[in-house]
Amino acid sequence: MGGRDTDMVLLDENGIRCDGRKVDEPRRITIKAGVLKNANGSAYIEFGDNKILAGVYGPRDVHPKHMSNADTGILRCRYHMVPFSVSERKNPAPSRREIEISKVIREALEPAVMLERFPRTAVDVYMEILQADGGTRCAALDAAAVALADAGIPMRDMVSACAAGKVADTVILDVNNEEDQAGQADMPIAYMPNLNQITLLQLDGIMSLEEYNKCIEIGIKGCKIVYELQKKALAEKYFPEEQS
Amino acid sequence: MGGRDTDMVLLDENGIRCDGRKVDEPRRITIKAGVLKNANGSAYIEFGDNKILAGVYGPRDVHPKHMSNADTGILRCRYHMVPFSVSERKNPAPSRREIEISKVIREALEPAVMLERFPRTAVDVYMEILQADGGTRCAALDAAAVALADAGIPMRDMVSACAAGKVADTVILDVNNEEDQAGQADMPIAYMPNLNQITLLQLDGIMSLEEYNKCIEIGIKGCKIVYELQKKALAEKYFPEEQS
Amino acid sequence: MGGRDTDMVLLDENGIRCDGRKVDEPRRITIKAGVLKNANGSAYIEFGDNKILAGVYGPRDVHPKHMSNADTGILRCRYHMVPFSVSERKNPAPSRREIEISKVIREALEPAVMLERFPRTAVDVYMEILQADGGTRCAALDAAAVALADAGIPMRDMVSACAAGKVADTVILDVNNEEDQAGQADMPIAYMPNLNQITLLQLDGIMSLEEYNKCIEIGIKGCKIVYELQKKALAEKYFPEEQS
Amino acid sequence: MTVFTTMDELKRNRIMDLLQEGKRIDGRALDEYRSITIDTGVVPKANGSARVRLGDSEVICGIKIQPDRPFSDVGEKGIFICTAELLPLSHPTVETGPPNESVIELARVVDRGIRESHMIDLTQLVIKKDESVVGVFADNVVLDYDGNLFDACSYAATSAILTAQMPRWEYGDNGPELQEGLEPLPTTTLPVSVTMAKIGSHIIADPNSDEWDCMDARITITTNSEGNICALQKGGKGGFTVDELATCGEIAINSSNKIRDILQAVVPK
Amino acid sequence: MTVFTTMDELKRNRIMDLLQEGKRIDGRALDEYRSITIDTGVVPKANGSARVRLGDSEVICGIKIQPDRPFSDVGEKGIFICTAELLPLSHPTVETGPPNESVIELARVVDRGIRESHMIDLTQLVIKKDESVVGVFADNVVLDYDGNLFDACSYAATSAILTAQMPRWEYGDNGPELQEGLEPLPTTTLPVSVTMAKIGSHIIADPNSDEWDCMDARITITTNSEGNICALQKGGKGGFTVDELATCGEIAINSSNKIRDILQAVVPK
Amino acid sequence: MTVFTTMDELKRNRIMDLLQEGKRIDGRALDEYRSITIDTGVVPKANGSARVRLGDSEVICGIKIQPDRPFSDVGEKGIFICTAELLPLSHPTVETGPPNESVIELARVVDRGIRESHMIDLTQLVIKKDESVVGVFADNVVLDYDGNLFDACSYAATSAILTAQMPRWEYGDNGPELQEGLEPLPTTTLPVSVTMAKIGSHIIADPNSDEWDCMDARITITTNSEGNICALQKGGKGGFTVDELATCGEIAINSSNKIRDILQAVVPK
Repeated sequence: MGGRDTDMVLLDENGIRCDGRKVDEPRRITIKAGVLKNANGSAYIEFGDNKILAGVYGPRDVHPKHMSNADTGILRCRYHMVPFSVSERKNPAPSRREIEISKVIREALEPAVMLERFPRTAVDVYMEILQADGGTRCAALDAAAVALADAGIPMRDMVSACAAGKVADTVILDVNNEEDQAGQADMPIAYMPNLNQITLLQLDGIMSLEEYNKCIEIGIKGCKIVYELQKKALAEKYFPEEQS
Repeated sequence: MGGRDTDMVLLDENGIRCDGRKVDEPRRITIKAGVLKNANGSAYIEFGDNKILAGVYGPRDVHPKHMSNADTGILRCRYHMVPFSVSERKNPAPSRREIEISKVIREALEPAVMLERFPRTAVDVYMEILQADGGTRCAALDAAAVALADAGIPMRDMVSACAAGKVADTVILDVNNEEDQAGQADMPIAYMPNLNQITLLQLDGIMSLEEYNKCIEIGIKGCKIVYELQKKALAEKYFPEEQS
Repeated sequence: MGGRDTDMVLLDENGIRCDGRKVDEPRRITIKAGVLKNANGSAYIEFGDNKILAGVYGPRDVHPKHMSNADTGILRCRYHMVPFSVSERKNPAPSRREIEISKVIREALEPAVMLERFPRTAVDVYMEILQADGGTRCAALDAAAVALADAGIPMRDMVSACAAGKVADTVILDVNNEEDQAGQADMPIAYMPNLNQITLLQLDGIMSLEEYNKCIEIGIKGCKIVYELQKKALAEKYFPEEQS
Repeated sequence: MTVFTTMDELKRNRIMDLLQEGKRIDGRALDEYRSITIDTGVVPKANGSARVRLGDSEVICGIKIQPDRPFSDVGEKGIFICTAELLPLSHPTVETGPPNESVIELARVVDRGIRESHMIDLTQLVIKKDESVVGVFADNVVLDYDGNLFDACSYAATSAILTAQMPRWEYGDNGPELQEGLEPLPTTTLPVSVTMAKIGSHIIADPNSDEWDCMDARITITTNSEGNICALQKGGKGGFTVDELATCGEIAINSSNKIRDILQAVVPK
Repeated sequence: MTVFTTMDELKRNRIMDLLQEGKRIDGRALDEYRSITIDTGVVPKANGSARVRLGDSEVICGIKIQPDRPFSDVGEKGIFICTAELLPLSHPTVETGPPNESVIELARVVDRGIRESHMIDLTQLVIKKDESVVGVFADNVVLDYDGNLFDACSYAATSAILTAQMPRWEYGDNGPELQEGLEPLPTTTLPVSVTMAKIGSHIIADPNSDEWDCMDARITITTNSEGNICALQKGGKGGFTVDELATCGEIAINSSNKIRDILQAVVPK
Repeated sequence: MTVFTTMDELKRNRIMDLLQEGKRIDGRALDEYRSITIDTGVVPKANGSARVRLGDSEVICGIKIQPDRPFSDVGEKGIFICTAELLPLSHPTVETGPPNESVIELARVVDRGIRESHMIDLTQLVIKKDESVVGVFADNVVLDYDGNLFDACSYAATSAILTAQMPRWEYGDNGPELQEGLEPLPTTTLPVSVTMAKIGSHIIADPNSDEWDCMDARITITTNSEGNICALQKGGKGGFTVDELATCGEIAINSSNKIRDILQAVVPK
C-alpha cells in the first residue's frame, strides 16, 4: 500500500542497500571550500554522484532599492540545474520545481545567517547542480552553508542537510536516485546542529507516525555526519597546517 | 448571406428562441453586492449560465509611481477567465482577447467613475469569469459597476450592459452561447441609463443599417432591465429592511 | 574541402556570377534619405532585392534613467525583420540572430557617432528589414548611417558596409542570397572610409589567410562604392538643386 | 493610437473652435477622408503586399500563404490571421517589446473587420479536410503614424489580399505538395473600415493624429460590398448617444463606397 | 501567504500574550479549526467543482477532465495536475502576472498532498497505453484570503475530485472517442491536509491571516484514510525541534479524522 | 564579457604604459596565452564533458546526445547546438534571467566557430532521413570569469566533443531505438578559437579581464586543422585597420597550432 512499483532489490536479506550501503550509512561525501576566484565564498560538494557548486556574493547593495529592507539584510537563493546535469537535457528556463526548492533552501538557511547585521543589503547564494543523482537539495544546502561561512558571513550555526526515507518498509538514511524512484518515501531534512532546530523538512511518500519520528531521528544523525565534513572542509582551507 | 451554418432552430414559428425566451427577453439575471471580505467592493452576477465575480480595490497608491497621473485617478480593469470557466481548459496566461475586453470594459466604465476626485491614485477592477456562457463581457461589466458602487467610488451614473444580436434574420436581446455560435450577429452594448450615453459598442456579424439601429434600441431596453437589477442588488445590501 | 554542396553554377567560365555580375561588382543599390515624417532621420535602401528602412530618434532622454551615462550619450540599435520579409513567415519575437546583429551593427556605428557631445541621452536606430535577400546586415547598416546623418547627429565619418565572400574558390564582392546559401564563405565588412577603420567584420566559411586578406581588400572597395551612394542620397535630399 | 501621454490643451481648443464653425484643423469637411495612396507588390517576395498612405500615416501589409494544420474544431476551413505592429520608427512614443493593449485592439479590430465580412472564402482553402489547410497571414507594419491606423491597416490588408497570388498544394504521401501555378485568393466581398471620432458633439471621419489626441470617443464601422455593416468597435473614454450612432452608421455606409472604389482599383484589369 | 511586507508588531504582541495564556486571538483552542463550509457543483459546466470557506478564506476548485498524451515515461498512467492561483480580488497585496514563489509553493504542496496519497487511481485512467490517457486538471482559484490557503485549496480540490463526473472515451481510428455516460473518478483514499504554525513555542492549527503574518514557521502534514502521513512541507524562516515535530505529527493525525468526515460528507449517498 | 559598467582609468593607464614597453600587466608576451588546463569526463553522466581553465577563467562544457527531429530543410543531417551561459556565481555583475546580448553573442560565436569548421560530420548522425537524427547539445557553463570566454568556451566544447561517447540508435517501429555500445563522435577537423584585443595600437592575444575591460576592440578568429580560417567575429566599440587585421590573421594561425596540440592531447591514445 502506498509504495511504488519496482523490480529492484532495494534492501537485501542482510540489510544491504542496492548501492552496497547499510541502512544508516550516507553515500560518500567530499566537500571543498573556497573553490572559486571571484565569488566571496564558495564550496564544491560531491555527495554520492551529485556534483554541486555553491557561490556566495554579499552582503552587497540591492537593486532595485525597493526590494531591500531597512531593518535587516535579505537572503536570496537560487537552486539551478545546468542543462547537462540530468539524463534528459534540461531546458534553461527556471522550472517551478527549482523555484520551490530555492525557497525552501532559503528558509532553511535564514535562521542561521545573521542578516540583521547588514540592513539594506543582500546576500546571494547560487547553487549550481552540475550532476544530479537524488538528494540534490540537501547536498546543495550543505555546499551553500559552507560557502556562506567561507564568505565570512556571520552565522549562528552551521546548517547541515541529509535525507531520510523508507525503502522495503525500512527507514533508511540518505536516499539515492534509485531509492527515490523506486522506494516508498523521501524526507529531506536540514538541521542546525548546535541550536538543535530542523529548518527544512519535506516528505513525499507514505509512512506511519512512528516511521515519521524515526525518519527525523535517523535524518538528524545524517546531518551530524555532514556537519563534521563541513567543518573539515572549512578547516582544510583556513587551517591547512592543522590537517594531516 | 453572411450568416453562419446551423442545424439548430434558433427561432421557432412562434417567435420563441432555443432556450424558450422571447426575442426581447433577457436570460435570468441575479446580482448580489458585497460578497467578498477583503475587497473594498464586490459583486457576484449570474447572467444565464454565466457566473462572474467582480472585486474592486481603491482608490489606492500606484506602483510604479510614474504610471500615476497628477491630474486624475486612473482606472485599471482586468477581465480574466479562470481555467475551468470554458469547455476546453483555458491556459492561465492572459490572451489577446482578454486584454482587448479588459480595455473596452475600462473605456465603458471610465465615463461613469469620478476619477478626477482622486488624483495620483488607481481604482482596480478585477472581473473573474467562473463559468462562461456567451455575453461574458456585458455580465462582467454589470458586476464591475455594482462592485464600484459597493466600494463607495463616486459615480456619475451606473453602467449597465446587455448584448443585442440577430438570429434567423430577427433582431433579439441578450445573445446566449448557442445563438452567438450559430447566429448572425452579436452586439454587446453598455449604457449609462441617466446620462443616456452608450459607452461600449461592438459588433461581429452582418446586418443592415436599419437592423443596426434596431439592435441599439433593443439593447438599451436590455440595459435598462439590468439597471433595475443593479439598483436592487445595492439596495438589498445597503437597505435590506426596505426589501421584502 | 569546407565548401557547401550546390548544383548551381555560381561562377561561369567567363567569371560571371549566377545573377550576371562580375566578381567585383555589387548588386544594384539605391538609397533615399529622409523618407519618414516622424523620425528625426530616416533612409530607405534597396540593395539587390533587400528592401530596408532605417529610422533614427534622438538624442533624447533615456528611460529608465539608470541606463543613461553621465559622461556620454548611448547608441541603441535594433535590427528587426518584419514577419513577411523572409520565405517562411517570421515569428515576431526577436531572435537570437537579430539580437547579435543589432549588437555588431551598434559596435560598427559607435566609432563614427559623436555621442560624447550628448551626455545622458540616447540615440535610437531602428532598422526594419522589409524584404531580405542576403547581406541584410550590411544594407541595414548603410541605411542606418544615412539616417543618422539625416537626423543631424554629428559624425566623425560615414560608415559604409558591404560583404565580400568566396564562391567557386574565388573571392567576390557582395554575396547574394544564393551565393550565401551555396557558396563557401561570407564576410560582412563595415568601414569608415575617411578614418580607414574596419568597424564590423564577421566571417562564416573557410578560407586561407591569403584569401582572408583579399576578401578584406575587395570588401573595402565595395564599401567605397556604397559610400559614394550614401553621400549622393544625402546630397539629393539636402542639395537637390545641385543634382541632375 | 492612445499611446500619447501629453495632450496639447491649446491644440484641442483650436480644434474645438474650428469644429464650432464646421471646420477641421487641416481644412477637410467633417466627413472627408485624407488622400489615400495605395501601391501594391511593394514586397515582391511576399505572396501579396501593399503600402497604404492615409494622409501621413503609412502602413505596409505583407501576406504569407503557407500550408498549416487546421484549428481543431474547424477542419473544413482555411486559416486567416491578420496582425498589426507599430514599428518603433513610426513615432517617438512607440516602444519595442510585446504589444500593448492599444496595438492588440488595433490588430483585432482590423482582423475582425475582414474576418466577419467573409472577404476570403476560407472553405476554398482546404488542402485535405481536418489534415491540412491553407493559412493566410496578413501582417501590417506601421511605418509612420498620423492617426487612424484602423483604416490604414485595413486598407493595406484588403489591398494586399486583393492582389495576392496564392500557390497551390495537393495532399500527397508526405503531406501538402506544392504545385505549379498561382491564382488569386478567393474573395466574396470587399470590407471597408470607416473610423470616426467624436470631439465635443461633432462627428468627424478619418481623424488625424491631432484630432485623435483630443477626441472623446471613436467608432470604427466596417461595411461590406452589399452596403451592410459587418463589424464595429467603439473606443475611447467617452460615450455616444443613440442619435450619434445613427449618424455614424450613415457616414460609414456613405464613405465606404468611394473608398471601396479606390481599393477595388488595385486589382489589375 | 507570505505576500505581506508589513507586520503589525502590536498584533503579534497581542497574539503572543494570548498564547501564553493558551488562548488564540479569535477564541479558538490551539488545535481547533475554523468552520469549514463546502458547496459542490458550484460550476456546473466543469466536470467537478467545489467552493470551500475555511473561516474567511474562500477557494473554488474546478475540475476539467480531458484526453491527453501520457508523459513519455509513464504511458500506463493517467495525468493529474493540481494548480492554485490567488485571484487579485482576494487580497489587496496580490499582484497579477506570473505566480511568485509563494504561489508556486502553494500549488505544488497541494498537488503533492493529493498525488502522494494516490487518491486518484491513475492506472484506471488509461484510454490506450502509451498513446492516450485521461488528464484530470484541478485548478484552485482563491477568492478571499484569510490565511491557511494550503488547507483551503486542498479541501476544495479533494471535494471537487470526490464529486466529479468523468466522461468516458474509447480509442478509435481518430484517437479517443467520447462515449455515453459519466462515472465518478476512481479514488483509493482521502488525503487531508493539516497546516500548523509555530508562534514562539506554541503550535496552533489552521492559522488565520493575523497568525500567519506573525508565525515563526509552519508545517503542512497530509495524512491518508489509513492514518498514515503521505506528504509534508515545512515553511517559514524559523525551525522546529524534534519534539515539536512529533507534536505536529500527532495533531495532524488527530485533526484529520474530523475534517475527513466533513469532506466525505460531500459525496451523495 | 562587456558586462562591466565601470572601468578603472588607472588600470587602463598602467596597461597602456606597459604595452608601450611591449609588456603586459601579467608579464606575458603580447601573443602569449595564459595556461590552459583541461580535465575531461568531469560530469560522467553526460555523454561528454570537459572543464577548461584558461588562466582564472573556468568553464565546464557538458554534452548531451539524444535523438531529435531534423530541421525541416536539412533532413539528411544531424543537429549540433552549442550554448553558453554565465552562471551568476562566476562574477558579481552577472545577473540571472534571460541572457543579455553579450552572452547571446558569446554563445553564437562559439557555436559558429565549431559549426563552420564542420568539426562534427553531421551527415553521419542520421538515424532515418527526414525522420530522426542525432542531436548533439554542447552546453557551456562559466564558473569563474577572468576574460576571454570566447576561447575558454570553445576549448571546453571541442574537448568535450573529442572525448564524448555517442550511443547508437536504429529506427524501429516506435521510432529510434537505443542499441548497445558507444562510439566517438565522427569528427573531421579541430577548430581552434584565437581571441585578440586591440588596446591603443597594440594587438594582444588572450586578454584577461583587466585587459578586456579597457580594450578598444577585439577579434576572434577560428582556424581549422588545415590552417585555414573558418569563422571570425570582430567586437567592441573601436575599429581595426587593414594592416592590423592582417596581423591578427597571422597571430591566429600561429597560436592555433600550439593550442590544437593541447586540445588534441585530451583524446585517449
